Amino acid sequence: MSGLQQYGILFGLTLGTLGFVLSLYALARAIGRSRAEAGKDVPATAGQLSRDPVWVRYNARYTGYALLFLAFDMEMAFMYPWSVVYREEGLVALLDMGVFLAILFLGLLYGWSQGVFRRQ
Amino acid sequence: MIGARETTEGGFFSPLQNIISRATAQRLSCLVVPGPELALASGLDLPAAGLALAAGPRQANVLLLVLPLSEKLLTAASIAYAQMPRPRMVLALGEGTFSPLPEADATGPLTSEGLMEATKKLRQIMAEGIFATKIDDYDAPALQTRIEYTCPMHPEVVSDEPGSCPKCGMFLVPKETSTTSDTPSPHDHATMAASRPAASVSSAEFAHTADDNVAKYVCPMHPEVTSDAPGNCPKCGMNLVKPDESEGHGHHTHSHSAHADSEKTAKYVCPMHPEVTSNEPGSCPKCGMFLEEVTKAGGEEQHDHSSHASGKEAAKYTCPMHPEVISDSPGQCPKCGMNLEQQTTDDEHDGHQSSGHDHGGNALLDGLIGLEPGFMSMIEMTDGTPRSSNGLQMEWITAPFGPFFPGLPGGLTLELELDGDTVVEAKTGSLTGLQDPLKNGPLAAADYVAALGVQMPLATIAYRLLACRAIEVAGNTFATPEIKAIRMATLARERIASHLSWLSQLGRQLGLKAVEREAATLHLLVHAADPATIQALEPRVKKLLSKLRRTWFLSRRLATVGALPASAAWDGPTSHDNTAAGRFTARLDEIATSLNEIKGASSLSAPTLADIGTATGEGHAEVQTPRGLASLHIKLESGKVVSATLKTPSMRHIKLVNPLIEQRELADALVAVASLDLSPWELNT
Amino acid sequence: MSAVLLILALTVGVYAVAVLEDWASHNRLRLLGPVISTLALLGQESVLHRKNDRLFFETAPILLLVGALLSLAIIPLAPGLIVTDLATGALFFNAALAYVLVALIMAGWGPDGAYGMIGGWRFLGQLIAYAMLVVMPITTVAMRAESLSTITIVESQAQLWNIVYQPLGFVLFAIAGMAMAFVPPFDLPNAEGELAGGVEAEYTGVRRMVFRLGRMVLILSVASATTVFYLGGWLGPWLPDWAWSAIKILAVTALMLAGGRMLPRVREGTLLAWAWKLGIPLALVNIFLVGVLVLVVPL
Amino acid sequence: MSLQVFFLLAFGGAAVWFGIVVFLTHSMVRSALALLFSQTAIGAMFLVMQAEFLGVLQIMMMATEMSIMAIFMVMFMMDPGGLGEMDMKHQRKTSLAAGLVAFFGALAVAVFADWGPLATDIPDAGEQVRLLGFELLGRSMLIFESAGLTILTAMIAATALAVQARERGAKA
Repeated sequence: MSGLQQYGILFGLTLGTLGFVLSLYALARAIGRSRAEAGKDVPATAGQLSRDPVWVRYNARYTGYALLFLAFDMEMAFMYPWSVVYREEGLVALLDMGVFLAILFLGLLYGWSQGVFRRQ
Repeated sequence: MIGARETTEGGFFSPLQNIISRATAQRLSCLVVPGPELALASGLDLPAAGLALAAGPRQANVLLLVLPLSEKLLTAASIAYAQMPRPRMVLALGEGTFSPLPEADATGPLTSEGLMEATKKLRQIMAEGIFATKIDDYDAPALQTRIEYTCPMHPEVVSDEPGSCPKCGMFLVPKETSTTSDTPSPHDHATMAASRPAASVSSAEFAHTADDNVAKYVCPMHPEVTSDAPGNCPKCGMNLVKPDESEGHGHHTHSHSAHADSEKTAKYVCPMHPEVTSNEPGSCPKCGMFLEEVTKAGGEEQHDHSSHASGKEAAKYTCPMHPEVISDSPGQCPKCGMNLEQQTTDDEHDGHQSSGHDHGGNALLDGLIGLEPGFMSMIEMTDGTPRSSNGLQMEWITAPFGPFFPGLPGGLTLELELDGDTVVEAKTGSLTGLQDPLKNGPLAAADYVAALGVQMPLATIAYRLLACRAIEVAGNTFATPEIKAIRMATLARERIASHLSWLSQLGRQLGLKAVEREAATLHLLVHAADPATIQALEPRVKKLLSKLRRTWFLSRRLATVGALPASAAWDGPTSHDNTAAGRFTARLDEIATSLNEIKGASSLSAPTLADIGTATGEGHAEVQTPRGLASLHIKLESGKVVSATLKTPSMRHIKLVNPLIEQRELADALVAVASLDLSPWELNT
Repeated sequence: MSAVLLILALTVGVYAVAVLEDWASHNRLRLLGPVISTLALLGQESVLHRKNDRLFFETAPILLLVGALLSLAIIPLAPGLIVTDLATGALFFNAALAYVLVALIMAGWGPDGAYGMIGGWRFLGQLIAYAMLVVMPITTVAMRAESLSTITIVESQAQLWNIVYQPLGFVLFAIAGMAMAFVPPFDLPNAEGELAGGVEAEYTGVRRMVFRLGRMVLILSVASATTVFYLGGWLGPWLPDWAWSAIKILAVTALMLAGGRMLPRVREGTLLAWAWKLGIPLALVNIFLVGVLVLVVPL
Repeated sequence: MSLQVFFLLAFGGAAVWFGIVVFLTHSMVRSALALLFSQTAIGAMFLVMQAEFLGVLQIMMMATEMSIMAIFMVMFMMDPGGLGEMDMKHQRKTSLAAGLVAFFGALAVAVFADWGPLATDIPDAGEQVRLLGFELLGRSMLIFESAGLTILTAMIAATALAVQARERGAKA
């Protein structure tokens, strides 16, 4: 099976799932309609109506981790091709990647020493 | 069935609907009002009846009312009921009214058998069909809304009518709020209070404008789109605006130059309606707010206006958000309503930068890529927003965690101010608090004991005992040692039951399903059992205790939470370290010691009052309830209780909530609150 | 033919996961449970909110289901019994499941409710904690197999399963996988006791059903990937290939779901700290160890 | 072949459309996720062009990274929910000019560059990854290692930023 056929299957799987879900929705709608009523269409909060928008500036406390994560995510892009040819390349690959990972680990240690790894 | 779903008549799908009805009858998921712990205390075995506990109203299809309920709880229950998706049912157990809620689909006595019977009936009704062709909408006073207007940038600016924000000049956006004051709104601020009394004035004003101009709202882009009510344009989706604020620049210039004449003498101006000016102090005819004296800056602005009206300079004005909006005159942007800003030359621009806005590197950025000054002015808008502990300016949200929040006792309201996932502060309260049993006059001593017991469903024995002791002291009558022993053993049983109920709730909060279930089962077995049964159950209880003690991960999870200072007014179960973990182990220890206390007892029964006759006097008593020390001071007059002062542990402990949860992660904050084991029934509403 | 078999396997698998999940949370094995629940949800209203982000609200459950299903497409149940044998299968598994995060953010943001929004952003923090612990062990598996194709990965374990060859990687991957499927104790985004359902809180009726379905497929997918990467996939004596796959996948699912019952929910700060201060250094050590092992003991 | 071109155009169109949506919407999260799906569509284009590793990598990394961008946008932009319906377009003329210059530049490169002969037998996806691996460990090793150093620099810069923000907070 060629690559393109495989991607075709995956694309078909996506469309098929979409069709499946939409037909479920159609079935549910045919069974009975939803009734619009006061209070029902407000987000539920445990016995109180909370009509205020919550879409405000959200203080995520993991930004320090997030920044380091981006660097590690980038680095993983190089790891995949490396891992596939690792056995063939042998020691060269080990040393090469050893240096690469050591550099990254330095970054991790630096971040750690500066206290990035805690909730900001 | 009251909460049936809507369907069409004689549908093709009716066979499927029948199957679905029968399946729904097998999947009952209930929201307990006030909370599962009360169902437990009443001896209701929900899992045995096939009722699952729902996390919130959306997941529930049965609203289980454990009656009687306070009015505030019923209001909250009516909101929860309205938010439940159909099909939904009401199951009422016990005696009492539940007025804003629809009539119950099934009722029964507040016993395990009553629950079984009523659930069976519910299943029958559901299996017969959850679909109906004609259904009634549910409405309750708490669901009524009115529209108020608020600034998207400054949520504290709230007005009863559309207009623009006095802080940034943007159009206020319509927002729904509750008409009743029962549901607390976080924006109960001075502005609102100030604008409210003038509602009648403003509606008169409205009527007046309506005479002149039938359409009150038009789309700034499509003048042909008009509407009586605020809303969105069907063509472009923009917010409709009031015509006098959007009819275009020509009109605007005109009105402004007209104002310029009057401004020369104007000294007072309305903060919400800049066009309202007066020579004398007073209130605004539009919104009723007090007119403010024109400040120096405002004066300068008006000077600008008048100089513009005289046409000396051809300065251009532009909207900071919509640069395509360019006008010859100051005013507001037709798109968003913000005040137009004068387009500046470079010199003036620098002046703007140096005028005291210290925004870090913005000046640098500005110089480098020449961002418009308007863009940077967004930062000025954040000046009023709170600063988080990490120095960032964020907006906080107020989220209610209660009265029916899983993992917290039902009836307790915890309104958390959240900065992201972190708690800034809490407002606590109870919807089902103390009521004075003596509000209808003096009560006979025995009736007072019963009334106090009923009021405290989570610690009936302890409060009955407290009342008995206080009255007996007042009447100078004392119980025999045998009765005293029975009382203490019964109190010990209640302590075990109460702590087991607390464990079950903690298990629910932390996602420990096994603990939640086992503790609840044991509670049901213990809470009304005789000494022999408890003796037989002892190995099972001990097994749970030792399992919990050995769970290293659990004690670690609790150890970092809820550390109380030694000076804190805490008198609940405590061990050497007063953290959540310490209170947790202390409760486990208390269960073990209470088991021993029961061992010698011959029988267990709820405390009853010794015969005090028609004694007169004063008495004071204290009882170590499962939650801490409660005290009662009582005045007897010829065998009747005329006044009583009750102090409950939760009253003291609720003050510890705020210091425990400030700047904690939400997860920790909730554990900290749970570790205090507050009872909403012991609090003032 | 194989397409029919695969759809059948998927159906049975998801059904089994649903039964197991019910067992883990209610301690009762109800074989008809999922059917009844499905019908009941079909009969429930699906509430829509005013003034929400309708697009996000509608997309989220579908995206969750699509992402989870696509990640299952590279799982081989037996030689030849696979949807697509992508040459970058192990990578594609990750790529598809990355959209679970997007779906949860959408689901949380969509209804404009506090519980959901916190849940959605929490899951982003959770991903920052677990993502590296998923991909780093996958590279060590690929080092041994010299390929990212899942079939080759299974075949590479013919002599010795990876759970024995690189146990450290297995432990990291299994824990991170649980966090990825947000099963307890990692159910931060949809915690019941903390957020009253979180990202799931506003879904009712048929939309909730699709959301739950996506969740089940996700759990199945993570369990299958653990089987394929570490437990030798279909490899095993006596029984037919597909039976071994089924047994292993269901056993892993049951262990994943049962394990969470005994543990209190992890706090996000703790999760992040443990993942970065212990997990990632261990994962780097694992890469180095396996690197040496592959060169010294080429099994 | 024509089907391949069709899907290439379709995904390309989707990428451009999502890119436009970034600026049409008022909500920061919608904007960030529109960029995410734009990047996903580019990943799909790679797949259509039979560059499987690149495509899958793009699809995977952009999902997490754009989500992180979304949280930063929600943290630092005003009114992330777009309730005030403010405009996302700033400095229209400058940006339009810059966009046009970039577009025509890219177009010129596409048209005038010598792309060499059309590849007829594309190595299969597994082979592509292997070739990439050999390239990384052979000819491009220096580039690879300097990429490591670049990432280290980025990490240190990120750490400095995060620490600075916290110190500001401590002062405030």
